[in-house]
Amino acid sequence: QSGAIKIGTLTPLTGVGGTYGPSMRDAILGVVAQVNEAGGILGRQIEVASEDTQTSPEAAVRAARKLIDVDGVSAILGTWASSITTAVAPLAWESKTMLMCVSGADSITKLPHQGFICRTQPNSILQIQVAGDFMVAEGATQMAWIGPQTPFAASSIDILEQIAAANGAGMESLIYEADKSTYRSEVDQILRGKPDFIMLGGYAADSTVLLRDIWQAGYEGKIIGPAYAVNAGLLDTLPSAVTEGIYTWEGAPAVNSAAYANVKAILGVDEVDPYSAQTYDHASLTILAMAAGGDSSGDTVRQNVRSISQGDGQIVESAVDGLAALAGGINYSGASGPCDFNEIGDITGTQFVFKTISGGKPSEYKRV
Amino acid sequence: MLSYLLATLTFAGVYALLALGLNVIWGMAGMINLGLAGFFALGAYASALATVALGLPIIVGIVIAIAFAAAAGALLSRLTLNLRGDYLAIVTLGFSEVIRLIAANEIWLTNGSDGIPGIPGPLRGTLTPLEFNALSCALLFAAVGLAWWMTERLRRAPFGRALRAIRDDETAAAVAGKPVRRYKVQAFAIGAGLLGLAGAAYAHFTSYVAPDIFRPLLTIYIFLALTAGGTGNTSGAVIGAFFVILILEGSRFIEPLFHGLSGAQGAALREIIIGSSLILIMRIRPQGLLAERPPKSLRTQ
Amino acid sequence: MQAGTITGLIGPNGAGKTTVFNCLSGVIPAEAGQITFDGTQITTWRPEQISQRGLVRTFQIARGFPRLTVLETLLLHGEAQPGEDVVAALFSPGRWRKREAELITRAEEVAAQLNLTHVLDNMSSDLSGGQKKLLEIGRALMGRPKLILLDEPVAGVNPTLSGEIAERIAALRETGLTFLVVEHDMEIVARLCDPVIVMAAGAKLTEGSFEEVVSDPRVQDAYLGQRA
Amino acid sequence: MDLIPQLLVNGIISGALLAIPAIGFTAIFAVLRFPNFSVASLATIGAFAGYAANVGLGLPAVPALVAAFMVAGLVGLASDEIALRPLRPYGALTAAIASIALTIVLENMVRFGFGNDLRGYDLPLVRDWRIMGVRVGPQQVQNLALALVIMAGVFAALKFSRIGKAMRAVADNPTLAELKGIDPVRVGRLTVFVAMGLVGAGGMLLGLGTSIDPLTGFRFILPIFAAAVVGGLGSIPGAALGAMVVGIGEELSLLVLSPAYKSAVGFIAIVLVLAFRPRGLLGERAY
Amino acid sequence: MMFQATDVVGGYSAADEILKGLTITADAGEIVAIVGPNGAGKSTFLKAVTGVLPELKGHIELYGTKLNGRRPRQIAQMGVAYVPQENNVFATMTVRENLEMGGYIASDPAQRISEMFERFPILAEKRGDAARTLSGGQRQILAMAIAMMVSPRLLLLDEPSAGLSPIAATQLFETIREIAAQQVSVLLVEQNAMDALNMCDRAYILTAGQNHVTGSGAHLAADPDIRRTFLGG
Ligand SMILES: Nc1ncnc2c1ncn2[C@@H]1O[C@H](COP(=O)(O)OP(=O)(O)OP(=O)(O)O)[C@@H](O)[C@H]1O
Ligand SMILES: Nc1ncnc2c1ncn2[C@@H]1O[C@H](COP(=O)(O)OP(=O)(O)OP(=O)(O)O)[C@@H](O)[C@H]1O
Ligand SMILES: [Mg+2]
Ligand SMILES: [Mg+2]
Repeated sequence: QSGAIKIGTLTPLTGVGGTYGPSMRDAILGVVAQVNEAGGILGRQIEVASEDTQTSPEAAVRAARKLIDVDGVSAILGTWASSITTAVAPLAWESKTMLMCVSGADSITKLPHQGFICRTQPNSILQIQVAGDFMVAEGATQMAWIGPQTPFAASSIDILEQIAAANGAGMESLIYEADKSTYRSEVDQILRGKPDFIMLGGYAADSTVLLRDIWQAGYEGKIIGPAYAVNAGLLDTLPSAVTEGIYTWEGAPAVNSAAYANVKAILGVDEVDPYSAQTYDHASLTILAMAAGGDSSGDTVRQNVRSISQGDGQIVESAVDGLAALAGGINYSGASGPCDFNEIGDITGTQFVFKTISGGKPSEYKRV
Repeated sequence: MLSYLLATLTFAGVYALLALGLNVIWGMAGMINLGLAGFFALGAYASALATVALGLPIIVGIVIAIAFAAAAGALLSRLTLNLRGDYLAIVTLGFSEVIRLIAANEIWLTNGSDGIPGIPGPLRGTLTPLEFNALSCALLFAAVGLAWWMTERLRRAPFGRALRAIRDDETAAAVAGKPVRRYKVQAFAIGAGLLGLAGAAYAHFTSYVAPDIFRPLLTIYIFLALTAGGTGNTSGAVIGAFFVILILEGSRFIEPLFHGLSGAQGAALREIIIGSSLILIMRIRPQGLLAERPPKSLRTQ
Repeated sequence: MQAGTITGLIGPNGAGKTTVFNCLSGVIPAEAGQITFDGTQITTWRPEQISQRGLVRTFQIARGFPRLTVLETLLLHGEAQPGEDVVAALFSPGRWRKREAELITRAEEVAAQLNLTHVLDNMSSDLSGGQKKLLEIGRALMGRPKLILLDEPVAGVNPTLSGEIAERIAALRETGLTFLVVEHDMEIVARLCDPVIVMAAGAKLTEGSFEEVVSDPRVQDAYLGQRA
Repeated sequence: MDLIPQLLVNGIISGALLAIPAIGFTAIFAVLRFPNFSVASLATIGAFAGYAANVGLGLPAVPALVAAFMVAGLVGLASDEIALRPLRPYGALTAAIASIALTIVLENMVRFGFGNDLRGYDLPLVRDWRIMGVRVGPQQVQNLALALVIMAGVFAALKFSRIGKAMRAVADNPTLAELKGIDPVRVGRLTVFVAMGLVGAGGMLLGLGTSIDPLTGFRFILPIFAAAVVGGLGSIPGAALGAMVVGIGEELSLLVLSPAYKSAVGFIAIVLVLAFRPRGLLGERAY
Repeated sequence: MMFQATDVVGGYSAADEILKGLTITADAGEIVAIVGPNGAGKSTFLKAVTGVLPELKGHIELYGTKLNGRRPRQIAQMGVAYVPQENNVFATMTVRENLEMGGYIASDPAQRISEMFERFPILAEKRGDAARTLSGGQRQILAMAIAMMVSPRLLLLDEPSAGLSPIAATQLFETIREIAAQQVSVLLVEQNAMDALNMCDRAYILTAGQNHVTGSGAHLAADPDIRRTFLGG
């Protein structure tokens, strides 16, 4: 085999997910550029083909077909919404292409994917469990969950209800319709239960509206939201009074790691979006797995992705470092965390980090 | 590459079915149905549930999908008989949004926003992906051919003439003795049946349905397809659908020619190309690639 | 109205003649009163039911179908076309083609009588003003109606042709058809209509033979002027 | 129920926000006789113009609003000249469909220039007032007042001014209007400019309460269209009334159904209104 | 000659030639009738004069200024008023607004509106009603009044008497004479041919887009051949 090795990015560049996709793609491009500069792998350069999911499963399937059949990519990286990952998944495993996603819906890794899917986003059950325990630990007595209908809305509510019941706290929930100009009435309704700790279940766009409405309604209790929703964009958009004291959580990015610093440099930002940290890892994992297997096929990535990311090998934090140390055995640990996968492709052993916002800036509060 | 072309042609086939369905409802009978995505969803979900949850054969699922969508179309048009033009448009648009909300929220039935994966496709798994795409493409072309034949036959018949009369002037058509209500319901049901068929075909081809698929963007593409192809012209509907797919897919290959664009810019550029090409084609051929012509009358034969 | 007559309906502009037609043909619902046609109550019927029953009308301000040709417009008004049924249209083309051929022959006859032969392939909105009025009459003639309501059939029609149309109407009356004609052309009314009803301000003013009504001074004042 | 007053207030507030772009939309329909769906992207463009004026140039809200009006008006006018006006002779639907393609183009021009990041205005935020147990936002009250003023202004202009009447004459019968010495092209341009300006200002007002991104307008095109239709297409007071119906209808829906079905209930309300008035609340009569 | 149209050729698309070389003239204050069978091209000719017809060759001039090639709006400003045969009112606007639009380029619209209300009492009665709700004849009167809102030099009337009651038609013809008396040239297309010939100074008979005969109205009305083929007896 000769010619460049092809990998594909399939992120949302337009549509609802458009806030996230561009920097997810840039993180992948950055990794590939670094590896190419260091001489590529298997004696070949790596080429990236990028397509846009348009945040539509229908468009994403067409785009994935193009990546697989025309560009001949051996891995598709960065699918975001769960419906898109699920739509693309059969194409991936049928054509033996690796698929790495940032979707959290529990159902994804239960698909019959034969190992061709792995994800860097902890599944939603785990995420909610951790956050729910945090809320109780921070003294929540009356909890509330408010968010749009998503694949993890129902399970989020279930889990919080269990946690609340186990700890003698109250719990209310409300599923709203996304893309509205205001959620005043929804906020009134959820506040009627007099919660002292609210969890947000949406993404950045609707969380912006929601937080503003909650603040205007005069709510004084605590709020927690996922870091991908309460992200730099949201904090930029809202006056700092509104976001003061809000908690965020995410699968712990290794904030002080070289990997994290590397993504910051690639993207030229101070605060890395969890999703972009994850796609940085997607690209690094793919490249290292290919190098380890000595072949550029999707099947090789599938077979080797675990051997380079877990075990007793030398800890490496970037693809370039990993390639250098490959011979002696490596354990890749990335910007989004240690990147250890179980047999169905879920990430394990994730640490979580909680932050609080003050003066419009997040700062680390606690790790679990 | 071949596999991609086959898959793309299959998608074009799905779009063509949608455009043909819309052509009956809007092109021939003049009812603006902005709820394409809703009927598409009904067909897709009906067939998916029939085959996945009930384990029925695919062909039965497809028949159920057509029947279900047609019945929904008949019912919706029955309820909106005295709405005209844009007033019907908003109701049908609302209908499709309601269908999407139901699909997302009634988890017990539709599995919610997780969607339904693993919908069987004909011989999927036994065939290689390439063979499967070839088979799907052939089957869809057969379906498109059949739908084309059927709607064209209707268009040329006095039935089609009555529909066009209703489209042009409902009162005058009624005074001419045409049972306007019955015609409208029939046309809507036939068109919706085709939309349902398209949905079922999509579900079995891609093996997955989820509420996100059925956003209004799809409806927009189909309206653009029919307008570009020629509203009221059966062949125009098919050609328009292929044309839109050509633009949607072709634009992927133009975008990389521009260097130094960010991800968002590249994607934006692609969509600008898509939108501009559609406007351009409408500017060049405002009546569509194939304009509607009255069917040749028997007199001249 | 008696079967087999040509009743004239005249009256000043705005008297309500066209409105009467609109009520009779079901285009606008009557607020009170009853309409009986051929022994049946049709007061609340829809327009298509009324015309299927045999009561057809023309429009004063011609309503063409912009994207139907003149021929198609005529064919559309032909009755008993099985191909208008969806099932027959799909599955028994032979049946409707046969009927279509008959209707085409009829349409060609009608068009010839109305001097429309050379514009049969025009879109029905691409006609001269008078041709549109003629097509209105053609539409009424294509069906097999029992009662035809004509709203100013010859306004804007060339006098020579008007005369021919009048003859044709008279001939049709002989075959048992009934007409109700609104017309401001007194020559035509005089030639054709008996009885003549005069309307003014939404009510019937008088009724009688043409000579009787035109000699009524109220009619002269309100309607005819010095021309009587 | 003590809930109802609060829901009504919330409904009026979101209705007022919808009213301004809905008036622009319906004004174009009134004169040019086609639904111009590019209002979606022009609302976005207005929001971004206001953002550029407010955050980029540091202007306060009102001048930023003027900037939103001007930029959206001019872009609306230019894009109409290039893409839509030549298509109008081929029918309302051709123009309407082209306007959808146009909205794809314009939205992506915004994306090309500004990217997908969320942005917010640099304006002070105030907590709500509580009046007799009902909560009202000062910002929202301002929007409501503004919507009312704009509505009255546009309505009066169309109804009574010479140019307003000329606009309606062109809408009614462009050939005859031209025969009477009216220039239909100029009248059309003026309409598009003012209407798209309103849409742009409306887009910025919507952005004030949310955050803006290239999809800002697209998110609201459905309720805007719905408002105009419920009120009766082409009727200015109708659009405002329709916006209220949609706004209030959606909020009151919380009494009966899960908020996840908010717009579904809104649509059922629309269907009900249209069942009794097939041409909308203040639309023309059917015959 | 104040109005002169020579060798006018034109149609609705480049392909069809409806007018095949028409020549029609009119002097100041002259009433010129144009009659002919349905579809002869009478209305098409008026559309050619007013600039509405898309395809046009030949020469049309008014007081020495060339008309063809100009927009309808400019032609109106040069003093040409026109009552079309169809779609001749603004259906959704009130009667009063219709008159205002008729006088869009008039210098004294308000005064003229009251004149019209005086002359046509039915319009005054219906001033607040939408034109769409008028009867056929009332519409026709309104269309005439719209045209009379300006003081034209050339007035084109396309079947103004169609749909009018006999008494209203008589009044209309009187009105036309009054207008002509103010040195306005009138081109009158009529199917009410006898009346038109009797009142006009000169008449043209058109067939199939061409001049058939021309002469004084009385002369043509008396010709038995013409009576039979064009005047119904
Ligand atoms: N759609 C309508 N809405 C309200 N009023 C109407 C409507 N149509 C007609 N009218 C009014 O009803 C009256 C009768 O009108 P109609 O059209 O029946 O008169 P007509 O006798 O046919 O007159 P003409 O001889 O001029 O055609 C008129 O005063 C007219 O203004
Ligand atoms: N919009 C149009 N497009 C194409 N052809 C047309 C159009 N309008 C009229 N015609 C054709 O042009 C010819 C002349 O029409 P025109 O309207 O000038 O006739 P006319 O002499 O005014 O007749 P009438 O007395 O019936 O009004 C007719 O044969 C007609 O069919
Ligand atoms: Mg009448
Ligand atoms: Mg004419």
